[in-house]
Amino acid sequence: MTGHLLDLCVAAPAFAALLLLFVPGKHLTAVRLISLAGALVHLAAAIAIAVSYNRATGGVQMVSSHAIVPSLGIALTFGVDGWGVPLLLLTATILTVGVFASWGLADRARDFFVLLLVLTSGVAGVFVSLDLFVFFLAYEIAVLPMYLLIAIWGTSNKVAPGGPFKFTWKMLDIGGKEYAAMKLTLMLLIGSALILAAMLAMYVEAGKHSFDLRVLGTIHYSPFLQSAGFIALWLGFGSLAGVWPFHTWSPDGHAAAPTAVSMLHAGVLMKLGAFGVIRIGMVLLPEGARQWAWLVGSVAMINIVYGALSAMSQKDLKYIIAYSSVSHMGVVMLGAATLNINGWNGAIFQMVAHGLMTGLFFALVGLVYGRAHSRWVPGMGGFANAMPIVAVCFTVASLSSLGLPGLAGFVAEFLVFLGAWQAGQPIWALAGLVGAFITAVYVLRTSRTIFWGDGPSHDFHDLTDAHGTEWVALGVLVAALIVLGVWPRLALDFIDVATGDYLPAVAGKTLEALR
Amino acid sequence: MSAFTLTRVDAALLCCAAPLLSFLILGLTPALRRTGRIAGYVSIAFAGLSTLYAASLLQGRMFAAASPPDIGQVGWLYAGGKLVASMGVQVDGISASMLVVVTVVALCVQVFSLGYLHDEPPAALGRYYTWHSLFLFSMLGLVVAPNALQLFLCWELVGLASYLLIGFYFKKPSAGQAAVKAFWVTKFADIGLGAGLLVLYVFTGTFDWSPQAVQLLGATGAAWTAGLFFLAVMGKSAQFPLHIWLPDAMEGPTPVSALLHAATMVAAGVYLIVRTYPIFQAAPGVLVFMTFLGAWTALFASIIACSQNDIKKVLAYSTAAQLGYMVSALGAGELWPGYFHLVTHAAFKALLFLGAGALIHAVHSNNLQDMGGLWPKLKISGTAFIIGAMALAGVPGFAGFFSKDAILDVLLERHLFAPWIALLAAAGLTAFYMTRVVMLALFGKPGHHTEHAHESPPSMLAPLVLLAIAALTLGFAGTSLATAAGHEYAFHLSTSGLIASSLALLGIGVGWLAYGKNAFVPGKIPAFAFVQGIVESSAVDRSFAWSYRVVFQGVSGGVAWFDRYIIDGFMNFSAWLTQMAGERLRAAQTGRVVDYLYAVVAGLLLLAAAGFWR
Amino acid sequence: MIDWMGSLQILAVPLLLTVSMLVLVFADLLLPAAAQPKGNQGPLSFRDLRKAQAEPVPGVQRADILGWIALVQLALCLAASFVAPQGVLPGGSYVHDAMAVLMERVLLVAGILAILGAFGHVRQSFARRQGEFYALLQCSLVGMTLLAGTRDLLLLVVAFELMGIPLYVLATFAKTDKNAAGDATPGRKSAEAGMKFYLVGALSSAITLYGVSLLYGLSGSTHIADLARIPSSPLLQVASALVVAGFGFKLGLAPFQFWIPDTYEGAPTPVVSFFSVAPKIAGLLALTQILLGGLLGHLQLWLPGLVGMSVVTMTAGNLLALPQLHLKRLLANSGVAQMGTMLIGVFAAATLGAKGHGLSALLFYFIAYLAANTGLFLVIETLAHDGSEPSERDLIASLSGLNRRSPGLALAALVCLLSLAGIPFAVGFWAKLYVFLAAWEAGYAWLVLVAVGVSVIGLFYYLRVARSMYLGEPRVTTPVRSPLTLSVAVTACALATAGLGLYPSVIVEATRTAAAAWLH
Amino acid sequence: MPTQAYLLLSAALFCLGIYGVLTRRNAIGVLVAIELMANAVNINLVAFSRVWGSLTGQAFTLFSLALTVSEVVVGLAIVILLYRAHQSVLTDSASEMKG
Amino acid sequence: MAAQIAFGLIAACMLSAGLLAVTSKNLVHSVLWLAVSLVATAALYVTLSAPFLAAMQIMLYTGGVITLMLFGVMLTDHRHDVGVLNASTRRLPGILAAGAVFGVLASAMLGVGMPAAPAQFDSSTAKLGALLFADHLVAFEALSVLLLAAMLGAIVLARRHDA
Repeated sequence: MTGHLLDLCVAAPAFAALLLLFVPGKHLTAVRLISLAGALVHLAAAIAIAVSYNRATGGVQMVSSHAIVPSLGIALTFGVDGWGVPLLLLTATILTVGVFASWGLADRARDFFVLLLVLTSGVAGVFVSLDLFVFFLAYEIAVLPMYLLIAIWGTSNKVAPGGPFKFTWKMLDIGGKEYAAMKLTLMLLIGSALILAAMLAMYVEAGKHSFDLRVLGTIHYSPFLQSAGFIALWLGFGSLAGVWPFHTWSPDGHAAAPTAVSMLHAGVLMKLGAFGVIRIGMVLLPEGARQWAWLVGSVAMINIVYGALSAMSQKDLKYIIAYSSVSHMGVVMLGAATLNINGWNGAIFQMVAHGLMTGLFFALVGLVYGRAHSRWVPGMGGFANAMPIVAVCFTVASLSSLGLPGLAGFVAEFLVFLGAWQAGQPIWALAGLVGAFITAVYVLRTSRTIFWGDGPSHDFHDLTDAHGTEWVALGVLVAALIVLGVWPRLALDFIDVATGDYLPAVAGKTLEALR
Repeated sequence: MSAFTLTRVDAALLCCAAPLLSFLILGLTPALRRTGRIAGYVSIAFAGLSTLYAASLLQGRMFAAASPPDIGQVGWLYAGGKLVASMGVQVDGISASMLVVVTVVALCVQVFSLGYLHDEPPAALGRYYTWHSLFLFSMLGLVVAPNALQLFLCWELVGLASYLLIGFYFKKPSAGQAAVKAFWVTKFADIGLGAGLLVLYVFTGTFDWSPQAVQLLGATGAAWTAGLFFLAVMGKSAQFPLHIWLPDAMEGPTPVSALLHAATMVAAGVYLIVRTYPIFQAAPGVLVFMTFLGAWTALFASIIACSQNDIKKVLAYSTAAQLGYMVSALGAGELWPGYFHLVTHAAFKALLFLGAGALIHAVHSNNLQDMGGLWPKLKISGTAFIIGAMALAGVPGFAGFFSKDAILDVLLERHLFAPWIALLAAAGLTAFYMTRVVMLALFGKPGHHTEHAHESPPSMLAPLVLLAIAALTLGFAGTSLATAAGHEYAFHLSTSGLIASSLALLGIGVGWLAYGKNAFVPGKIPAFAFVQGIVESSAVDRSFAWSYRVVFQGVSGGVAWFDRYIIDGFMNFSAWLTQMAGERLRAAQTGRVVDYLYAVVAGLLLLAAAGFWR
Repeated sequence: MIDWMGSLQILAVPLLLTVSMLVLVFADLLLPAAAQPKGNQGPLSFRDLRKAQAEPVPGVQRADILGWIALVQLALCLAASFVAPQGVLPGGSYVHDAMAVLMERVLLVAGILAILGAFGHVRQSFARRQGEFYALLQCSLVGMTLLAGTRDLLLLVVAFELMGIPLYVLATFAKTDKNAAGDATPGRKSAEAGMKFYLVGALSSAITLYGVSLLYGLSGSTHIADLARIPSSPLLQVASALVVAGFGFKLGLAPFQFWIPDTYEGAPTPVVSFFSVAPKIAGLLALTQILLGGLLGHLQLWLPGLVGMSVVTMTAGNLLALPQLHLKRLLANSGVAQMGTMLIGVFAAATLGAKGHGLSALLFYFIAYLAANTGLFLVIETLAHDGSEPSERDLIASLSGLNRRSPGLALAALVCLLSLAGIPFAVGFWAKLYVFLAAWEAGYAWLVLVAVGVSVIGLFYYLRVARSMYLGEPRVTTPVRSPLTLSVAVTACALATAGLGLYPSVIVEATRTAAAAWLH
Repeated sequence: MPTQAYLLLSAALFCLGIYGVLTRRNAIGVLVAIELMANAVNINLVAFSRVWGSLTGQAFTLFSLALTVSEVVVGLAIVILLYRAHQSVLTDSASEMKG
Repeated sequence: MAAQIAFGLIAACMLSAGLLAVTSKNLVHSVLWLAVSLVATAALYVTLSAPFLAAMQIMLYTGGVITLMLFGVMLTDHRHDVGVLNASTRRLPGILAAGAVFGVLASAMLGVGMPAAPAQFDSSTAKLGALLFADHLVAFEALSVLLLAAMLGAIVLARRHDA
């Protein structure tokens, strides 16, 4: 019975999308309900997977396999490990919440939900696929719909021309939603090209005619491949994870994207990148990972501080959150670079925590933007009087983002910094702590500017508080953040199992020594 | 033991759980919360429950001083199946006594608030009590923390509560700024605590402060850990130069100032040192630094307090100064005096703030100039305030006298003369400025604000009375408290005690001359004016503001510019370059077939040449 | 004693095609005038055509009878390819092996798609010449099917020309344009397209022939297999350069590719959909025959030049496609880039031979390219039928808002675009991957990196087209009307692209069998 | 005669053809030049036929002749069409499509 | 010796006619010079013991191609009586390109050793026919299809009054 849970989990959104194709776009209610049903089935399957996963035995469970191209050793192999469980749950949560958050969308809603659901299937596929090739396929499926999602339903921003490359402004329509969508897609696909190259190299050198991760994981690759392949995978997946300096799609992309898309993208998709670096890059190429850990960690350090500093100077609400994502993804990558248990646990936990947190952020930004028709932070003020629930939720998200204990963000960041210090890199940990402080500076300032004070001014007429489905969306995320912050073992117990499975080989030490 | 007897761990858990429950109930039922007063009653009820449990615990410890602490904990974080961190409670003399202090003050403040905030809209009042419950829970969690990690967790949560309560009047821009400033400064300092925890874990593999852990730390580890922890203490306990948030925090309602920014939360820094004292003791360099910094803070803050016109600001600076006393004492190498001062200070400073609250309530102004001549109208509150002031000033017999005496004594004992002198000076100044406040507020010329002043309602008076009794009696309870905590303390009149008391009396006398008798105007004394001038220039505040504006915003602005126009610009440039290459290459496609034929021949030649050059 | 029957059976498909062609020509002659389209008494005015177009269901019409005959004939040939035995022709000039069979089918499918796509165009633009049109198409197919199995230089050259010459004619087939007033004028663009195509082609075929003549002179035999006997010499090097250069024209390798955009722009779209794929496939196959079947021992003579050419081709094709606003020019240049990528498969096969996947990857790429490229050109054709303004015909702008007008058509176009861009779950991705995999195995990692790198440029312009379809504002909101046959062809292409993308193993196995047969 | 002589002769003719193709502006002139190139091919084939003492080369030449002829036929038809459309047979006259 | 002289004469004739064909300013002259070159080639075939080919060369080329080309000239340019303009442009690049190709070809050709031609060479037309219709039958048939296609194509393109 559990054998097909993964299939169900991956296929449910895609199936819902398929169903939607046969529903006339003008039947909005039907479209919404089908999307919701898809999301809920997805969520239910994810919960069922979490329940049936046996933490005592660990490892990869519920494996099922169907050959796609036998002669090349490509098979649709699914299996879930301890990392997959919380990440699937995250995906399902964000999707469900995203559907709620987009409930009011009326412009080409059907197309929107189709793409959203397909994208989610891709995301889930990445988390459970045991075949490198399918992993890559699913990865692409998760990335590509983003182009249309942003380009159609996005919003354009104004970016003032300037700097030494001012002359490029005329040609590129910088700041437009199509510019953002194109930039995002191109940069991520350049990353995919690198991934593809590394993938081919590993497949060929393994010579096993198989893309099975379990098979590829047993191969001892040559030093060159370990080294170059890891760099390729790091940069390739890293471009999605917002690794500096390939993060520049992120602010523009997130700022342009519609609410649910930002939620999914920052909440889940960016995690795919980091997950890829760890699950593929590090696990398959351990020597490369050890060789380059210093670089990964140092760049992650830059990410954290640089992202936070950039966020500080932004005036556009979405840009602030987008840069904060860049900063927080740095925490994930930092955790990955530590190559120790706490660091890795923290990295995966941060994926979940940041997913929930940034999902909440973008949901709120969408709410505020939808009501205030502005994202210009300095122009806002006193919104808490009109929308107290939103204010409270925003505060919760802010606090999680700055790593306040009791919220999920703290656990993740703490574990990562602990891991960093344990890895003999106190500078990384200190940079992380400083980053958390800078985060505190800008999120609190932002939250104060928007919500506190007397107001709202007369420019904002129809500020109303969250209601109905929005309330559900916010509530779920806030609750998840708090529950995971208070009792992290809900996720950590799963994560820890998988870390224990994969890490010893990567770190080149026994689990005993790693403890 | 009957079946109904709780273990001490259970009692401690219940003690913490009561406010948590209150927080959850209020937080999750908006309907209840928005009733305001009823929400207040709920919160008070649970705080009362907490107080009972705390009292029972203290009572229990009194008779089990020698027994090891009662610890109960559950695993919270694991790595590779191994425990990394746990959560739980540790009940020993220190935590039990601190529990009582916290719960009692909190209960007093919550009751007081019912009267003080009766004009607030019900929804705001409900919110107020919700945050209060959250604070109480966090603070209790901090107090009973069995390891440094839980302490840190709760440490941050009390910071959050402080942020929320300072920003209670969130429509006031200054309140918002003060809340955010408080959070920023303490968060900055908390980098130290976070990093210190990491060091602690990396060296010892636990977050415990047990002697074994200290041994594992070694001298270096202990120095790092203690140093980093102390950074956090400087933030939370408002030590120079991170004290800047505390005066601003007075934007919160006065009861909040009493509870958080005087009696309990700010003392958390000192409490941290007390709890992790073994580590600090292993780091002598840090201890010396603490002594001097604490003394300097005490002196500095006392000087500033002399010239403040806002009654709460006077008290705020005085709080910073008193915390300086505690820090300095702990730096001297003995635990008990500092902790003792913490306990007594909690009582009399809460009393002072609540008393100040009563005064403010009466005149609807914080400004000393607006008060004056209140004594006839507010006999009870005034008495309470005066008792608090005398306790603070260190008038013999009052609580502050005993603890301050112990501190000075220990400094002298350790031959730390410079801090000792600074603290003596501060003691004199304290007496002076408290006299000033009392004279100006209670006995001065009545102003128009005072006309309609009237005595506070019983809900405000009761806490005042209770705390006044504590401020009068706590000094004498020192011995039993110390016994409960496993320390030794007996009062004896020492040299420094005598000097301090005489200085206090001198300060009172000068203050009375200046403000009671108007015998002279302190502002006209050149030395005083000079110091006042320096202080009022608020150099510390302004240098922080400057570094925020110039360094922080400047750097972040630069980074943002760099990101947008250099990094992103470069990405755009690559796209531009590619497109331009396409455009340029297009020119080769002339449309004339002859050129295409040339291309064919050229291609042929190239292919042929490729072989020749091989 | 020659086994005539056996030979005829082996040659069944080309023969049947020849017969079909003849039948078609005669049918054209003998068909009663009534069956000819209405306007056959002199030039057909475009006003009549508009009326004809306004008919509600543009389905089967009597006027299309020749087209249907041609279609049925091709279908029969396709069926014949399933029964025609494999074997070697006496003398060994033609081998009907698994690869030839596979390629025959691919080419026939290309022909069928072209005819399906051409119905409307034929009726609209050259109704009176439709017999010749289909016959020439079939002539070209005869040449292509022969090329698929030829092992003889002589036959190869003849088949190559047989494939090419009808295409010159077809490219020039649109003898009339419609001017602003709707009157017929001499077709300027088509003539220009034909002229460019022809002149470059004639020069190239002279070059090829010269090279082949040298090859013959060096080996003394026209058998491709005998080329292996030639000792290495500068003349052999020059000869192979001449041959490669000549084929470079047909394949559109840089710098022989300049005619392509101009010709595609000017030629009738259904024709372009055919000759942008089929001759390239057949040509590359023939080149592969020569290089791998004959000159494999002299790898070092031709490989470096060809590798360099493939790099230049991929780069130039992508860069040139980047600024295009004209869809056909865009696709022309993107096709150039695709050919550069396909060449990589040849290198892999050359280096690893039967041990690698090179050849089967190449075959797979052919099929993927056929489905996607034809599909896109037919979408362009569909839109041209929709009465779009002549000024914006075939421009990217004409796709604007297609998704709102005809979501199905837009989806089909999107699928094909994604396939060409090499995006997962479209067959083009598998094709690229397969080729890259083979090349990587053969040690061409750097080439793969280059190919992957420049293909990113490709994404930009493919996405621009997608953008126009999905984001642009439609000029009119009515659904696109198109002849049924055209819709069928587009649907088939899109379904194949998507379907094979989802389940590529069928084709992968087929190509592996075919490649294995060829490599022994 | 050494074989090289024939080869050089054909090469010379071939290059004359290339020269013509590259310099002629009249489409028919270009065709003329291409004929020269085709002729060079034939010379090669016949000479090699003689060298190898086999008739295959001659047979090849026949095919080559026919190919050339059919190419010219189509070519001239295209030129005529070009003339009709552009009122000129100069190759440069038809250069509307570019870029 | 006679063979050398004959070859020399024929080659000189062929090349000079070829040169004139690609340089002559009059298109008609150009075509006629081409004819001369082709006839010279036919003569060369005779010396290479390919008399049948020589005949075919004259018939197909001079009879067919040249005539066609003249027709083409006449059909396309009515403005001048006989002197059809056939200017050459960009001569220097043309010379350079052609010269380079010649250089490559010649150096390659001189660098390769070819077997000497056998003294005897039986080149009967009958054998040629047998070769054509046995070994190269498929190609021959394909050629016939090609010729048909070319014819069809030429007609369909050149025919005037149809849409």
